[in-house]
Formats: sequence, C-alpha cells, structure tokens
Amino acid sequence: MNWSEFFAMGGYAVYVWSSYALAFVVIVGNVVLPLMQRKKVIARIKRAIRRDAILHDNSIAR
Amino acid sequence: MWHWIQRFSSPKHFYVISAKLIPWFAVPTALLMIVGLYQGLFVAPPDYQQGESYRIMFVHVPAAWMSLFIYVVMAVSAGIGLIWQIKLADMVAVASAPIGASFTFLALVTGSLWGKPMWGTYWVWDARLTSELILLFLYFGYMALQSAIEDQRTADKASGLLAIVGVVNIPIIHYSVVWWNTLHQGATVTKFAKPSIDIHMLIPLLLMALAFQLFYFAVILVRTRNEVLYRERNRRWVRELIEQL
Amino acid sequence: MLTAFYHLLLRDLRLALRSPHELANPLIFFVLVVSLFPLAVSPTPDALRQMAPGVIWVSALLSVLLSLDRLFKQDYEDGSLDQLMLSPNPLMILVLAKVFAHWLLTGLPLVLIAPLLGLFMSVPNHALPALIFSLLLGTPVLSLIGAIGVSLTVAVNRGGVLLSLIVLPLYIPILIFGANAVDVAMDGMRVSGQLLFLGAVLALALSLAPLATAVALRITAAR
Amino acid sequence: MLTAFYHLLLRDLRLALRSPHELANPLIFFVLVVSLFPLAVSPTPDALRQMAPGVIWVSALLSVLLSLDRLFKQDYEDGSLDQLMLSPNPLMILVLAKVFAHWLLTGLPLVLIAPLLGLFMSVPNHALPALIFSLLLGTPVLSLIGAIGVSLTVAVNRGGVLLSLIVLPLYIPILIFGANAVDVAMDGMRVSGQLLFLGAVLALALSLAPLATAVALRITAAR
Amino acid sequence: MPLLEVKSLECRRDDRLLFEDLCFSLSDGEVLQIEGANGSGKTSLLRILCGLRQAESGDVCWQGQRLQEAREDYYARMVYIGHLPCIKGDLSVAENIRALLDTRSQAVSVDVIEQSLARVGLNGFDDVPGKALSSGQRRRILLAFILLAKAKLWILDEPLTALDVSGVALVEAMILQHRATGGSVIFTTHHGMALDGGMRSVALGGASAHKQTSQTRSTTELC
Amino acid sequence: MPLLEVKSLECRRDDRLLFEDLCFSLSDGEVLQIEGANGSGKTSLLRILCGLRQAESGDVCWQGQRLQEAREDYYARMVYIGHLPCIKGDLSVAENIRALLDTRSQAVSVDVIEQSLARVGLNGFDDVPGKALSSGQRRRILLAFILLAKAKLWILDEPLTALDVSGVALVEAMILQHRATGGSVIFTTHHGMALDGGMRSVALGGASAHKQTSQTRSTTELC
Ligand code: HEM
Ligand SMILES: Nc1ncnc2c1ncn2[C@@H]1O[C@H](COP(=O)(O)OP(=O)(O)OP(=O)(O)O)[C@@H](O)[C@H]1O
Ligand SMILES: Nc1ncnc2c1ncn2[C@@H]1O[C@H](COP(=O)(O)OP(=O)(O)OP(=O)(O)O)[C@@H](O)[C@H]1O
Ligand SMILES: [Mg+2]
Ligand SMILES: [Mg+2]
Repeated sequence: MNWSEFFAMGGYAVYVWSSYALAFVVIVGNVVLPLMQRKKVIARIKRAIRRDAILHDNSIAR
Repeated sequence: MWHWIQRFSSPKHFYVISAKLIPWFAVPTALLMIVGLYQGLFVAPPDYQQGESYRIMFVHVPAAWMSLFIYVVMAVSAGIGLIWQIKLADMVAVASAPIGASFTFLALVTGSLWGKPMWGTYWVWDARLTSELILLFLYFGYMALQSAIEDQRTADKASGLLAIVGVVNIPIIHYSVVWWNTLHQGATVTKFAKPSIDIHMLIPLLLMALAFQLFYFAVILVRTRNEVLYRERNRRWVRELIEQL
Repeated sequence: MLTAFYHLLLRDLRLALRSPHELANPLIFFVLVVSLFPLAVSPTPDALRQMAPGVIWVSALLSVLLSLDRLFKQDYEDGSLDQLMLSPNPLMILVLAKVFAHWLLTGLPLVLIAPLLGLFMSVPNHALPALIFSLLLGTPVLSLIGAIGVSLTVAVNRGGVLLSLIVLPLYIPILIFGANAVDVAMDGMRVSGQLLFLGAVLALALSLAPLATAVALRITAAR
Repeated sequence: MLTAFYHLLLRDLRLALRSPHELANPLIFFVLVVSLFPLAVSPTPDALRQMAPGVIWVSALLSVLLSLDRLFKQDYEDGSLDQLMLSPNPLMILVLAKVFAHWLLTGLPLVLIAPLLGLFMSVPNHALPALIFSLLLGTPVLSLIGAIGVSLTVAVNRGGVLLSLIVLPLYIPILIFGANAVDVAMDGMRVSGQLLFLGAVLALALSLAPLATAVALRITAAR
Repeated sequence: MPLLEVKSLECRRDDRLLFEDLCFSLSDGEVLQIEGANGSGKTSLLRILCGLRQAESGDVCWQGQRLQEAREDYYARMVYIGHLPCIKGDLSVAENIRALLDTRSQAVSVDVIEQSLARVGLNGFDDVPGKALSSGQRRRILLAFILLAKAKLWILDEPLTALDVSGVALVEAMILQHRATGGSVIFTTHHGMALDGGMRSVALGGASAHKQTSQTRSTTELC
Repeated sequence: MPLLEVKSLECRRDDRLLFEDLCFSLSDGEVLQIEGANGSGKTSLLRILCGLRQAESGDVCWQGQRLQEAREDYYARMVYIGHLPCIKGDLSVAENIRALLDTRSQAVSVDVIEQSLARVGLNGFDDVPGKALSSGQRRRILLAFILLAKAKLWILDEPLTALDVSGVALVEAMILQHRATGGSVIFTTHHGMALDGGMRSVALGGASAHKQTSQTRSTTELC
C-alpha cells in the first residue's frame, strides 16, 4: 500500500477524511475551549479581587 | 460511605483531587487514540461491502455512543444534585452538556458523511437519525435553560429537572433500530451474542471507544474545575488560590 | 382538595370564556395552519391525502404549543401563582386543575374539529376514528408535558421560543405515534398498537407530569 | 432622528444578545418545526422534495409569528412603550428601528440556515438561490406586517392566538408566492416574476406598515 | 412556643450578602415591622418566611416545626401579599376575591364579600372588572382578601403602596383589630404607620439609620 | 403665556365621569399637585396631559399651541414617569438610563450617568442588571433619568412609590431644585411632600376631603 492510495481511501477520501477532520476539530475544541474558559474565569476573579481591594481601601479611608 | 461522598463532593476538595487525576485520564487517552487510529487506518482490512468508507465507523460509533452516555451522566448527576443538593453534581451536569452536544454533533455529521456513500443520501428521516437530532436539541434546550435563568441555584435545579425528563429519549434512540425498521445499522457490536464484526475491525473500534470515554473524563474534570472556580469565586480559598497564580 | 381542584378549574375556564375570542382562537389557529399547507404546496388530492395525518398532527401540536403560555405565565407575572403556591392544598392538584382547564380549552376543541379537517384533506372516512382517538389520547399529553416546560421557563423573559426548544423534543414521540396511527388506519390496518402506546404515555404523563410541574414551579417561582 | 433610529436598533439588539439563547432560538425553532414534518409524514425522498418549499416557508412563517410578541409586548407592559411614544422623534422611525431589529434577529438567521434545511429535505441545488432570495425578500414583509398585528393586540391579554388570527391571513399571499418561487425553481423555470412580486410587496410594506403601526400604537396604548 | 421563629437565616442575592444569622420570633398578638432601606432585603426575607424562597442557610419554624414539614398547616393559617397585584383584569372584583379565597378552600357568601368591599371603600365595585381599576383600588381588593382570609398570621409587603390617606388609615385599623383578636402581623413599609400599643421591629442592612419612626422599638435579637 | 394650559377637560372611564370642565394652567417655576382619592382619575389626567390618552372633550395646550400640533417641541421639553417601571431586566442600570435618554435623542457620558446614580443613591450599581434590583431601586433609576433628561416640565405619577425615607427626601430636593431653576412640575402623591415655598394643587373627584396636607393650597380654578 502506498500513501496516495491510502489518502484516496478507495475513492471515499472526501467522506472519510472530512469525518476525521471534524473529529479532530471537535476533540481539539473540547480541549481548547475549557482551557480558554479557565483563563477567563481566573482573569475575572483577579479583577474582582482588585475591585474589592479598592472598595476596602475606600471604606477605610472613610 | 455517606461521609466520604460528602467529603469528596466538597468543591474545594474536588478541586485539589481533580488536579492530580487529570493526567491519569489525559495520557491514556492520547496513547489509546494513537494506537486506535493506527489500527483503524492501517491494520484493519477494507470491508468486503463498503470498501474503505467504513473507516468512518471508528469516529462515528464512539461519538454516537458517547452522545448517549454523556446524556445519561448528565441526567444522573442532575438528579443527584436535585435530590441530595450536592452542588458538585450540578456542576458536573452543567459541564457535561457542551461536551455531549459536541459529540452528538460529531455523530450526526460523520453519520451523514457515511450515509452519502452507503445510502446515497446525506440524510433520511428515519427513527435513529431523527432521534439523534432530537438529542442534540435536548442538549441545546438544557444549555439554553441553564443560561436563561440568572440565579444559579434556580438554573441548576430547573435545567436538572429538564435533563431528567429528557432521559426518556435515550431508550428511544437506542432501540429505534429495533422498534422501527430503518436504514440504519442494527446493533452489531453491542449484541449479547457474538458481535457480528471482524475482530480486526472490532479492536480499533473498542480502542477508539475507550479513548473517547477517557477523553470525556479528562475534559469533564477540567470543565468542572472551571465551574467550581467560578461559582466559589467569593470564597476565601479561591481568592487565595488565585492570588498565588 | 377536590373543591380546590374544581374551583381553580372553574376560575380558569371562566377567565378564558370571559373573552369569547379566547375560546375560538386555538381552533382558528389550528384551522389556519392546516390550510396553509395546501396553499403552500399546491398538491394533488393524492399527495394531499398522504400528507394529511402529518399536517393535522403538526398543526395540532403547534396550536397547543402556542397556547401554552396561558398556563402559568400570567399567573406568575401578576403574583397569583404565589398565592397558588401558598395554598394549603397540594400544588400538584392545583397544577392538574390548570392543565385540565387548558386541555378543555385547547385540546378538546381540536379533537372535535379534526374530523372536519380530515375530510377537507381527503382523509378517507374509515381513518377518521383513528384521527379522533389519537388526538383524544395525544393532546392531553401535550398539555401535560407542556406544563413542565412552561413551569421551567416561567421566570424567563421572552421565554416563548425557549419553551418550544424545551418542549418540542419531548413532543416528538407523541407526534410520530399519533400521525402514524392515522397513516396506518388510512392503509386499512389495525391501529390498536399505536393507540395503546399513546394511552400508556398518557397514563404515565398523568401520574408524573403534575408532580414534575409542581417541583419545577417551586424552583422557578422563588424570584 | 437617524441617531434615534440607530440607538433604538442597538438597544433592541443588545437586549436580545444579552441572553445568548435568544439569538439561537428562533433558528432552532425553525429547524425543529421543519423536521417535525418528515417525522410525521415519513415520506419518500421524492414526496419530501415535493413538500419541501411549502414546509420550509410555513415553518419560517410560524417562526416569525411566534417571535412577534417580542416586538412590542414587553415594552408595553413595562411602560417603555409610553416613553417611546413620548419621544420627540417621529414614532414611525422608532417603529422601523424595532422592526428592523426584529428582522435581524429572526428573519435573517432563517434566510441563512434555509439552504441547509433545503439540503436536508432534498431540494435540488439549483433551486436553493430561489429559496434564499424568496426568504430574503419575504421575511422582512412578515416582520413589517406582524408589527401592525402586534400593535393592534398589544393591550389584549393573552393576545397570542388573536395575533395569529389577525396576521396569518395577511401572510398568506407572501407564503403562496414565496413557496411557489421555490417550487418553480425546482422545476428549472425562471422565478423572476415571483421575486419581483415579493420585492414590490416589500417596498409597499416598508412605506406603509411603519405608519400603520405607529397609528395603531397611539390608539391601543392609551390605557 | 412562639408562633413563628426564625433561626440564623442567611440570604444572598447574586454575590451580595443581604443578611446572615438573622434570628427573631413572633408570638400571638404581636406586630412586627421589618425595617430597612431600599434594597436591604425586606421582600426577600418575607418571601423566605412564606416558604416561596429558600434561604441560603437557616430555618423558619412554624409553631416549632420546620416550615417545609408544616406546609399545609402553615399555609392554612397565614396570608401573604407582596408587591404584585394578584388581580386578574378579566375577572370582576368579587370574582377576584373569590378566586383568591378559593386557593385557601374558603367559601364565602355574596353578602360577606360585599361587606368586606364596603369596609375597604370599594362598595358598588363588585362587578367592575379588575382592569378597570386604578392602582389604589387594586390594592384595596387585597385588603378585602386579607379581611376574609381568617388567617392567624398576616405577612404584608408594603401594604400601603398606592393607597390614599383613607386607605392608610384603613390598614392601620385592620392591623390593630387583628392584633386585638390575637392575630400576628409581619409587615414592611416606608411610611410611618400609626399603631398605638407599640410594635417590635427588625432592622435589615444596618441602613435603618434613615428611618425615623415614632414607634416604640425593641432591639432586634440578632443571635 | 402659561407653559401648559388645560381647557375644560372631560374624562370618562367606561360610564363613569371622572372629571369635566377641568381647567387649570401652569407657568414656569410652578409646582402643581394633583390630589384625589384612589380612583379619582389622577393617572388618567396625567396621561391626557402627556398626550398618551385622548380626553373626551377639552384641550391641552403647550405654550399656547394645542398639544397635537406641538407634539415634537412638547415631548422634547417634558418628561413623564408613571406607575410602570420602564426598566428592562436584561439591561444594566446604566444601559437602562441610556436607553431612556436615547428615546429623547440625548447622549450622555459615562461620568454624567455615574454622577446621577450617586445622586439617587445607586452608586456602584451601574452594571447590575435591572432584574436584580429591589422595587425601590428600580424607581430610583427613573429619578436618575429625570435628572438627566433636562426637561422643562416634569410629570410625575406617584414618584414616591416604593421609596424609603431617604428616597422621599431626594425627590423633594429634586423638585425644589428644579423649581429654583425655573422648571415646572406636575405630580401626584398620597404621602405628604414637604415642599417649602408652597405649591398649588388641583383636587379631583371631590374626594380631597381625606387629604390633610400642611401645604399652602390654592383653590382649584374650575371654570
Ligand atoms: C446522520 C446519520 C447517522 C446518525 C445520526 C447515526 C447515529 C448513530 C447512533 C446514535 C448510534 C449509537 C446507537 C446506540 O448505541 O444505541 C450509531 C451507531 C452505529 N452507526 Fe450510525 N448514525 C448515522 C449514520 C450511520 C451510517 C450511514 C452507518 C453505516 C452504514 C452507521 C453505522 C453505525 C454502526 C455500525 C453503529 C454501531 C451499532 C451498534 O453496535 O450499536 N451509522 N449511529
Ligand atoms: N383601563 C380602564 N378601563 C376602564 N376604567 C378604568 C381603567 N383604568 C382606570 N379606570 C377607572 O378610572 C378611574 C380613575 O383611574 P385612575 O387610574 O386615573 O385613578 P387614580 O386617581 O390614578 O387612582 P390611584 O390613586 O389609585 O392611582 C378609576 O375609578 C377606575 O375605575
Ligand atoms: N431577582 C434578583 N436577582 C438578584 N438580586 C436581586 C433580585 N431581586 C433583588 N435582588 C437584590 O436583593 C436585594 C434585596 O432586594 P429586596 O427586593 O429584598 O429589597 P427590599 O428590601 O424589598 O427593597 P425595597 O424597599 O426597594 O422593596 C437588592 O439589593 C437587590 O439588588
Ligand atoms: Mg421590597
Ligand atoms: Mg394612579
């Protein structure tokens, strides 16, 4: 078996490879999205911490 | 036992433990996937009827199985959250939905990509295909309800109830090929008797299925951890943890 | 408890009948939607007959779906729902009363007019009983399941489309069996299987849906 | 005046996008309703193709119909509509902004997803442009006419079904020409006639409907 | 044993803590005012006391039993009115009252309803539909409902809303009379109420500095 | 020329005559209270003054022109708040204010909005969604809107609704300041407002006997 034959998938290349490509996208997406979400959550909490610190300072100043 | 459940289901404890668990799922997932792909693409022989096109099976069938499995996990944990008020269970349910929806989508698309060469059409309105489409909508409905209700507690309980009600659809999907005569393949792997499939095809299929399963466990841990962080954002331990980052 | 059921049923019926257009509307909507199809498709009588069960059932389903928001939405918004939840009677019973009123006002009229529409769409006479009975068993289930959906979305602004997203997937088995019953009857075969299924689903829904609805209401109506 | 248009448009879009489900929902409803038919009718691909234009058009119409109440109902109930009517800008312009927002949120997504559904229902490729263009010209008319209906029923309790009663008859010409355009395109014939008609109706509706809506609002919102 | 006992209640909305460790109790014939500035959590507290909301932690006990367990008895003996009108626009005043009483399974004669309407200043309005009432008249219907409900405990969230001077006097008289017959009242208001004989008050949110009531005031028993 | 002039106005609801031959006028820097018991027609009158309702007979004139002819100019220079909240639950507080101002084609900077929020006691709430506010907080948004609207004439229907003591003081201060800068106010309230410098009042329905205000009161000029 050679590579071009392999990629041709017996004439079904479009179907087979687009299936695998989509599967790849879904899997990578399922890894990347949660990691991005994690970044966002952490950034948000950091912002909240900073805001609370400011509020705290203000209330002491008063 | 109860004590142990209580302890493990405390979000903080979960957060600590899960960090250690993730690699134990992630690494085997990668390995199994590589081996499974190799076996599926290079070792398994062409099908005498379908030629090479059947190789879509190695993504289609695991994705389809996962779409059902994840829904059940989601409904069960939503039920646990609803009845025993365990917050972590709600979080698992919430985190499961997008993963499940993506696998359902994958099963649908790969299925129809397989259908074109096999049945001559991308889509037919038969029971299994339709009920899988409905499953996608059930996931969407769950996510939509979850995001539509502002109050987190209310959202969890309401969407949890919906997930439980929607579980009736699962047996319908699974047995659709039995109850209605459809174009779609009947049970070939999951039959109790000897599976009617060549062993060289079966092995990569099972490998891929296991890989998908472990993949789900790894991702659900990551997603649930995000959920924990977000929901406990006002707790001291989260604040301290984040400040150290 | 029974009197609470009865009074609430009466109140809802009275409220609906107060404006006469209320009573006629789901019916007219049903008729309108059913007649949209022949207009849009412009088919031969044969093709029409073939689509008839599906079209009638889909229209019935949509017409129930559209009228669902009258179940709890207004009571939620004007605070009456709070009062219902503060009733000493089991909330389940009250829910059942409201659902029953809803069915009497939307489902039943559909059942009664369906044979006429069937004739319009050249459904053969011998299939009309199947049409009637499938709707008679199916529409209460639509109301019951719908009640769960409404109670879940009652606090959501502009929840109309969200409601359909939630409810339609749950309606689909009813739709399939209902339309199939008529289909099969048109071919002159026995439909007892489909009707039995619908009956079983009705029994199941009757026993579980009010409970689920009551639970959902307590969850969502916290404000 | 233009800024008032623009700001109101923006407000309505923002309100809708605030809840992400809002955006997806009319779309999902559309897809769900379209898929109800094959389920209920269980047809052969050929029969399916034959029904396709009608089913897609009827579903689009229903999906717009169901989302109509987001046009003015809430603004009426929370008093924002009073504030709009107290605007120094012509009410017509504000109405147009709201209708435009409504179309962007419901009509446009339908137009975009329609080709996919066409494929699902085995509409041949060469008929897809006709499907798209007929919807592109037709759905704004649905929103515009719908606005008149909503403004007339805004003060009516549970006016949902009343609204469809008022609006559906007005929708029927659009439906017939829209579905017919696709039908004809499937047979490989020219559709410019139908599209021209739809375009003319759109022009007419654009110039008259906002005025009619504004007048209707001033009448009904008196309280 | 106190009638109602609140044990270290905690309530959060979104991220904000409204109150925590809130304890107080109410016995027969006592009147308790919940004080606090706008947004301090009075409405939330009252809804928790009714069992319509769940507190984040803590318990509410009715005659020694946790509220969740004593629901039926509790609801038979308490009555709540909140910010919302609970009035159906399509029902007449008498029917509205009857509908409210029906949820409590209480039947009353026409005469009794007319008497209570006379008491709240709505004589002659019994057959006017709810939608034709002014905002103050709507609130008066609720007063009539409370009078007829024969409940031991009244929970009133801003009962003075929209009432004119005579309405305020009426509410004061109603509360005094209820207390005289051994009933208890929990209420909120931003307008001083003239109740001689004294009442206790619970302040929320520490914002009660704003309040200048001339009432005898016992300190809040925070645990 | 008076700012606003009311000429022999008549208003009926259903069959009841609320008022007839009502005449009064308002000049720059004047504050006018509409008095009357519940249901005497205050809200109806204010809505007629806004042009939201049509009177049965009589005219309202803005700077000598009939209201119908002077709409654009009138609406640019008046602002009205009624019983209804006008608040969108899905928009933040700042966005709500902006949306209200947009109907008047008024653009404001973030700073200005924050200042006005601070003035009405909502500092820090600018990004909280409307639905997460208590009833009093919602009304305070409207106060901020009035402050920013830069209108000559304020028409306020029970502006004190749901406000706590500090809120009432705020409204009083706002009105005084507005008058000091030459603005005019028409308002209703059932709770005495402490406006020194006096104001005029118009009594509706002869029911004003109930009212015991300590204000300087000019007699109503009935024609
Ligand atoms: C859009 C089209 C398709 C959809 C939505 C779909 C959906 C599914 C689902 C949900 C399952 C899991 C069933 C269960 O475990 O109970 C499944 C399994 C399977 N599908 Fe598909 N499928 C599609 C097309 C196809 C096609 C075209 C083929 C091959 C000709 C195929 C072959 C299989 C096989 C062999 C299984 C495993 C059966 C078993 O042993 O459980 N599918 N599919
Ligand atoms: N939609 C309506 N249809 C018919 N009659 C109405 C309607 N709304 C109000 N009314 C009647 O008109 C009268 C005046 O109502 P309006 O709301 O103007 O009173 P109001 O002075 O504002 O009272 P309140 O102090 O209670 O707000 C009331 O007696 C009421 O019965
Ligand atoms: N649906 C909600 N979601 C989130 N937060 C809310 C919600 N409703 C109210 N809140 C918040 O809870 C707090 C308390 O609200 P609540 O209605 O109990 O106040 P209140 O004391 O009754 O005020 P008022 O005197 O204005 O009626 C408010 O600060 C508000 O921001
Ligand atoms: Mg309150
Ligand atoms: Mg009023």
